[in-house]
Amino acid sequence: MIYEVSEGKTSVRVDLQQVGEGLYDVTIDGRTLRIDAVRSGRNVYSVIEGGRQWEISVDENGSHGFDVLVAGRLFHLGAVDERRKLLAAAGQVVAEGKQTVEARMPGKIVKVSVAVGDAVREGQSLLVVEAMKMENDITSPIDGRVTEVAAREGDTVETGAHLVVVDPGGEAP
Amino acid sequence: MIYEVSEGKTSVRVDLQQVGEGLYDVTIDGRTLRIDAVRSGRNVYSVIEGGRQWEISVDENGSHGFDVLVAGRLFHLGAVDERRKLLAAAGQVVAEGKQTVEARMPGKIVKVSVAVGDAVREGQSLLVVEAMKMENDITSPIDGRVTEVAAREGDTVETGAHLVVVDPGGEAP
Amino acid sequence: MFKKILIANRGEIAVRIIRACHELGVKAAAIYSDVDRDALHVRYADEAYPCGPAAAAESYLKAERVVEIARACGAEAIHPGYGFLSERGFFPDLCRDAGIVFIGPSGDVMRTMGDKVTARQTMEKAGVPIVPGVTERLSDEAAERWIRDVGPPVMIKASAGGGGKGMRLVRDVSEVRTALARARSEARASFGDDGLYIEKFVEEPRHVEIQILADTHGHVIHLFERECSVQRRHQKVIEEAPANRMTPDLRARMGEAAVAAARTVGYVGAGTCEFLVNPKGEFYFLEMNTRVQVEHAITEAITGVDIVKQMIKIAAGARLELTQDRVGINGHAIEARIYAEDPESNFAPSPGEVLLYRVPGGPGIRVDSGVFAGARVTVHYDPMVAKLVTWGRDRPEAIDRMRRALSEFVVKGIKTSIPFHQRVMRHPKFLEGHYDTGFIETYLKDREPPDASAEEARRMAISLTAIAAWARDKGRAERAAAAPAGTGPGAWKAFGRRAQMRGGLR
Amino acid sequence: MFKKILIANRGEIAVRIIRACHELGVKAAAIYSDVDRDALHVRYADEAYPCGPAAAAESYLKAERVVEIARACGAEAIHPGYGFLSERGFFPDLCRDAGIVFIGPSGDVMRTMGDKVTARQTMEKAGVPIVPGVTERLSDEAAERWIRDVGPPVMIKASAGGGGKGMRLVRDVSEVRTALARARSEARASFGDDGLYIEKFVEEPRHVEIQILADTHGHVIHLFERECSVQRRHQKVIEEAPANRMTPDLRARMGEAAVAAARTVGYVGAGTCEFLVNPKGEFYFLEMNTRVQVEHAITEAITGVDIVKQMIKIAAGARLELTQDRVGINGHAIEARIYAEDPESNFAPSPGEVLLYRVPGGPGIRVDSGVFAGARVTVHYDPMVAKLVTWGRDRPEAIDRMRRALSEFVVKGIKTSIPFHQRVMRHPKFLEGHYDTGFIETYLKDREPPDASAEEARRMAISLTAIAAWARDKGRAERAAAAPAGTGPGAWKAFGRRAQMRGGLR
Repeated sequence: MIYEVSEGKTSVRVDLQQVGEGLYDVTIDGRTLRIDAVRSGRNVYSVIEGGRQWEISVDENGSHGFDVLVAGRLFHLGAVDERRKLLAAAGQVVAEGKQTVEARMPGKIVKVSVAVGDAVREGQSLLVVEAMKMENDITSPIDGRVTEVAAREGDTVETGAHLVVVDPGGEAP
Repeated sequence: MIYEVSEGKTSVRVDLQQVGEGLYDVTIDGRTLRIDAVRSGRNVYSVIEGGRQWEISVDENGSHGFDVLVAGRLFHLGAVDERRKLLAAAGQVVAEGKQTVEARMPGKIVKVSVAVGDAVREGQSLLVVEAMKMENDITSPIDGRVTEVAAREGDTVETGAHLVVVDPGGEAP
Repeated sequence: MFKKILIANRGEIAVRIIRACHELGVKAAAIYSDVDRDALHVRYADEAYPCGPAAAAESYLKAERVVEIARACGAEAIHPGYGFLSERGFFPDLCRDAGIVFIGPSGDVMRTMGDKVTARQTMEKAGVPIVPGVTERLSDEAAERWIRDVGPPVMIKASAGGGGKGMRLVRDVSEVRTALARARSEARASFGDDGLYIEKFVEEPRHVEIQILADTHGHVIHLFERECSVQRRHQKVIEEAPANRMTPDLRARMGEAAVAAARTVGYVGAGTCEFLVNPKGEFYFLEMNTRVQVEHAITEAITGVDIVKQMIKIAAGARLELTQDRVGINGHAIEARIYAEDPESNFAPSPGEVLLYRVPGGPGIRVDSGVFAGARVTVHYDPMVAKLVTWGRDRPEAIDRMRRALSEFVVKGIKTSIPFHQRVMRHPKFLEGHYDTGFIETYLKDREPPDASAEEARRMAISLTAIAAWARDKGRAERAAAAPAGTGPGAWKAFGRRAQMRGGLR
Repeated sequence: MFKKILIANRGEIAVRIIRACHELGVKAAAIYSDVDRDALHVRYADEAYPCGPAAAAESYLKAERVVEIARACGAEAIHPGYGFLSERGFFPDLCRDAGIVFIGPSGDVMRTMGDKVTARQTMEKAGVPIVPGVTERLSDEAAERWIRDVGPPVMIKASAGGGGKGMRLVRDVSEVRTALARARSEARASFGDDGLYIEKFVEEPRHVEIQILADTHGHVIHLFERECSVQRRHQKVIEEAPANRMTPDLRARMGEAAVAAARTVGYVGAGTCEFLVNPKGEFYFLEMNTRVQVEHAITEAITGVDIVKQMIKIAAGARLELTQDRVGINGHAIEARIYAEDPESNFAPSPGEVLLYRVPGGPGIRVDSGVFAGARVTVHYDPMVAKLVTWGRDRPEAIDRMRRALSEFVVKGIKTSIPFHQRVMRHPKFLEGHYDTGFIETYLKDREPPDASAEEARRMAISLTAIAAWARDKGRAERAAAAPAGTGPGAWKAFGRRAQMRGGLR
């Protein structure tokens, strides 16, 4: 089984072979690891590789994403098997085009700082969401122009709610 | 719903009415308690009755048995609804007749002290099972005569394995 | 001693107070909002009463209702914990009028200390050093003028504030207007009062606070200091006791100042005087917290004194059995606040169900949890889910234990700040103990530079991602395959059909 | 300091040692039998290696294999924990020959102290008081003769024994024969050696032991005493430090005796001298445990000394940084051993999967767990799943905290001794601190007399039983009802049939 595992923009080809109960040969850039991975409780694996033992927590995050916690370090990785690559590629195109800014958490919109047509810079505040008694700035992921504002002040929004769309097409001032 | 809840030889009639989500009216000897019982995790209930809060652990034990831990006190209770009472009654008869001594834990039989035909007294050692490096005496629940010995020294037995049958019929010496 | 105490709070501090009650043989009555019926503080309580809907303003902040519940269940005293009603001056009055003991100082003391402006004036009179600033409530114009005069950096604060809400640091005059606006809106949102005041900002400041205990018989002692300089957005994240770079002389002078402050206002109960200390060892009064602090546990660790039990005994009228010369510092303690938030995405709150919860153990470890496996973390309340405190014979041992304990701590279902704390415990500046309140902003803004061990970790992360993806896809495939097969409901149908066929053959 | 240590053990003590390694920055290598691949000590280790099948004799007791694993993975030292190979004299020799440091005393010391008979003789020479008895190995006949001469009560013990295995109390001459037979069979089973010896039984004895530390430079200190008089079948169940009814004078004399014992045999590492103390305050040497004790944690709690880290530092050749006058007793600590056993059915082992595991927290609590939610407790090893230690400024506070902590401790899936400990913490004799090793047999044999609170508890238990039975029956009914309904696989079939029908209509 071949998986394309990606971190941000970089990605690596991983060849995975199950060779026994909870036993895998994992090949990354031509180097093969024999991995003994047992999972108990909720996706907290005990992993033994070449004698070394790691306790590794793996959480699915979205359709192809995984949050992996290893030795106090958190990695956000994506994995698609080769048959799914085209799909993923398509996803990429979208990701590089218009950016739909979504709510990262449920909360109340206390301020909307932009309107349709506004030019915005990456990192510029688009709106402020209050959750858990804290005001959280939601910023623009890219330079561009606001093409849609779905959020209104006072709205209560759930995680994943579409708030603002920014189009890199319109050049920033 | 009427349940017959028993502790040892005594038992009490319990009238149970669900009056809401996790809310019950429980009537015992004519006294009715309004019980708010929420269960999270594995059968550890948070129970509120008349303002008092109890954390109560309930484990099924056999077909009609429950082990209930309340405020550091462990109760072994049985519950059958009235339709099942006849069944239970039948069970009672057996329970008061021949006693089948079963293994309380998995282990190895290191000694069998009785043979078929032996007269035994309540509490007398029938055999010794070793588990977790400890020798555990298995004693007779009643006075009577041994009518069957299923266990042999050296055997490894699982929980619930039949070991010895003692019949109260044969009068003790 | 009281027979029953009502705890007007939730989460880990409610659990903490229930524990104190149980150790004193006092019944603990909890209150719970609609979303907290199954919360840990309810499960640990002897009694529990509903107090309203999820929104705090409709439940935990409804003072009259809380007092009424206490009266109705026969509680002789109320412990407010921290946050919620704990520093509302009218609440102790309300309790007194209902004939219920409020575990804490009087309403008057709260009003004096609760309003930062009055507090500064009072401390000034008591001879406690304070930071230069404008004490009267200001219009935006007046504020801007003052800032132009004394010159930045200055700190804008909410008069009714606390816990960093409504606080803004202004390093350039151009930021003043927006800073004032945001500060006022936050102040209004958090305290229903948009009064602001302004102070000169102390450079390289360290946050050092003194814990005090005062009984109703005029005895006041201090339990030494805590350093709380590791802050994010003026929220304490990591605290330690004793403080770094502390001298016996400075400790004595700060202790005396805190005791003087308490005496001046006739303080009763446990309280904390917060100071800023600059590199020269000069200290300035910041504010007094007239309640138990989140970080009280590190003082308990180095003194052996149970502060919450002391609060209850004091409220019951007992004399302090402790004297200043009978308390001492034993070893070093560090607290890491575990928040339900995602350190990777700007510490955004991360509510959800706690699916797995494995706390660290062994020597020198204390965990105060507000959750358990199966508990829900909601967006309605403070995102702190646990406090992890480690103790050691010295600071290095306390840090070794913190690093060790964080690696054992497993929380699944919600994201937590555990990885952030692990990073702090690796940071040379923290290990040196040489840092100020700018620590996080200065050193932890950027991603950590990759090192060898990070690369090994990455390789394992990539491998496990492939394995997890494979397991998931395999699972899906098997479920799909299983569907047609003759198991469960399917089998019933199959049996039905066979029965019909047999019928047909008759 | 070592770079890597192999831990030749499992369960909570392996976890304890791993924690010490991590705090010292030393890599910890674990070994695991076939049934322990997913055990907690593996999950906490930096490295883990299989050591054989489930049976200890085939895995954790295979000395040569353990040493070979250590050599192969480059471990410079081996920590044996307690039990298993920890007191086998040949094991330190084996390590030495393989060029690996054994963390503990030499094989010779173990042989001297390990054989109770030789140990008694050695102590007698060192001037340490011992219990009258026969030191040479005895035939059944000789043993019976001696017992008839000195008269019962006498205690029969296994020469190679420990932890109460093979021990029998004889109060009447008629019991001698059976007692000897059972003792020999247990001794053979547990130690592969049926050598026995006999001692006069000390009336109203209290078990008090002294913890000592000895470095490789001739420095020997003691860390005061522990009382372990709460025993069942000569197995310690609850321990506390300091001991009850202890005087500074007695403490000093027992401490000196223990240090003398250690010096006499040239002891190195952490060790414990066990004594019996009678009501007159006379004490008799019992045995010396040449390893870390299960109950070492209560000494850590009152002294602040990390005994396991000290063992490692000593083995690495470090000088003790501690001196007798720099260690002191701070407060009081109690340990409750949580066993996987059913207190209601004669403490029968209760193996199984741990379904839920919620440990207590808050001030003065330490938990050393060997399990976690999802772990399996097997019949192959010691049934202890956790140690709960509480600390207080005095004994009453430690007891209050123990009672409080036990009420918070939730373990589901296996039965545990928690309810038993709760009963002990309610017992007036224990609260007085006036008890001896006969405590359990004397006071806890019979069921507890019912009281008012027990009646309330019973009413709730009955109610919840009805509710649980109802929920179970309801669940069954619903599952039965659900079966025919067209969901999941059923729906697929339905869809299939519709498709066919449409086809037929074309």
